[in-house]
Amino acid sequence: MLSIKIQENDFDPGAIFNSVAYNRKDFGAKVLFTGVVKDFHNSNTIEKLFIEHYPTMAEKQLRKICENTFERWEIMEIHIVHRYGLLEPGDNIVNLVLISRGREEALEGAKFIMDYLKSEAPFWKKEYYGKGQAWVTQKIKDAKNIEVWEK
Amino acid sequence: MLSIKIQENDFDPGAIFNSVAYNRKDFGAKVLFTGVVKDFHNSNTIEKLFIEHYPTMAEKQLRKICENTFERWEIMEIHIVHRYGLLEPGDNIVNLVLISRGREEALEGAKFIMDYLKSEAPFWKKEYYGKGQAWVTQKIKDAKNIEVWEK
Amino acid sequence: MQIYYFSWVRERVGINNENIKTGAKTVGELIAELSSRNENYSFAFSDLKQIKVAIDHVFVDDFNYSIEQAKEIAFFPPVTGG
Amino acid sequence: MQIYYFSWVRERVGINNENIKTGAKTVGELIAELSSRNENYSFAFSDLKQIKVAIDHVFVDDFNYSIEQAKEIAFFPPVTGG
Repeated sequence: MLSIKIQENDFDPGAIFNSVAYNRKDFGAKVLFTGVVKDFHNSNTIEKLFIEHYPTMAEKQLRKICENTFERWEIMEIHIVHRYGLLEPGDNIVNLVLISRGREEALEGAKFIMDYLKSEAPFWKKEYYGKGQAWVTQKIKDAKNIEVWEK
Repeated sequence: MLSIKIQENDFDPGAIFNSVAYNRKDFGAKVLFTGVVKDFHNSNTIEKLFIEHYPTMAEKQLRKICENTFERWEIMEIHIVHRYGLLEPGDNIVNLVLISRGREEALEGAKFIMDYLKSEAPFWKKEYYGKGQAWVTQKIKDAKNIEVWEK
Repeated sequence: MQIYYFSWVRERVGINNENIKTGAKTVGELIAELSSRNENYSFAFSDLKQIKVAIDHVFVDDFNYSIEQAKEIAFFPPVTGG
Repeated sequence: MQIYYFSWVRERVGINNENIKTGAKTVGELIAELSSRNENYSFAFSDLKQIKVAIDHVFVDDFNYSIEQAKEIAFFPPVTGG
């Protein structure tokens, strides 16, 4: 099962986690990753974070990443929520829940999805500081993470 | 911050997750791993799962594993709950929440803690089937996972 | 052909999207054509190492890629979501 | 000296724990002494590759390890929690 939501509204990570696979008893591991707006970045205090996205492509890319995850590991369900719009420190950005029989698939799958999301899903962040603003630049490390998976 | 609970009672993974670092805004990644009783194992249908533990040592070992995690990665908080007693398929066994600035620390840290918990925390599982019962044997893979971290 | 711009490419170009007719046959030719329009476009496309291209929602790494079948082309910097 | 048994070691020995006095100086000597008591103990310790030892809550890999300072020794199979 695959669920992908791209939305402006907030979400409740704990409630989503508890609702996933509520009636299933055939899985042994359940993993949740939540990305949250930090209050500073590169020594700048962040007051707001704007997330822009390319709607049609964002959904297609997330779907592709998840399909690759299902092919690579025995993962039973993936549930993703990604927000866009104007957020503040402490706000939720992204939520990922996976279930699998063993712990390794779910933990590896979570890393795989987040690595690919960071380098192939069309979302962009702009940070607003007390004075000024700047688009976040992609980390070299994030591009490198993909190379490791491609090997 | 480190919190370790070993208890017979059930816990609410989503509620614990939401309560961790509720007022902090200095982290970017929050990870939850929940281990759940599966309804079958090695083609046997499981009716009950009994978890035995060595109380004083279990807490010490979990603490040691977490301290090693804090030394190895910039992880800000770790919260563990591990149950013992008689459980049923679908029941929660273990709960692990970590927060960190970046996603990689929290995801790697979760894998590290679960790998060490699986091979160094004194808990033992006994499965009850329709007919018969058996102590779970340690997977060779679980011992191997530790070797990789020790390198 | 619908062209979309995102993030600072959008800000530099000054619009979100536009419908154009072009004789350009490749991604590179289209970028050259757009860049020649005015300073906003030439600024947006001044560092091509920072420009990602998607044709009909699929990443295209090669600026020689044909756009003759394309319905929607998007230009944007490396992504930073998650 | 307090001895604890867990999992199938406990089941085979037949008790959870016991307080003993022993002249054994190492883990190995203690195991030999316990095994000589009766069939339950010898069955519990019949496959030493499956026996883990903790002295005062710390894993001990070497059966030659001294137990002369030990207050609490535990015997159990490889752990399977999580």
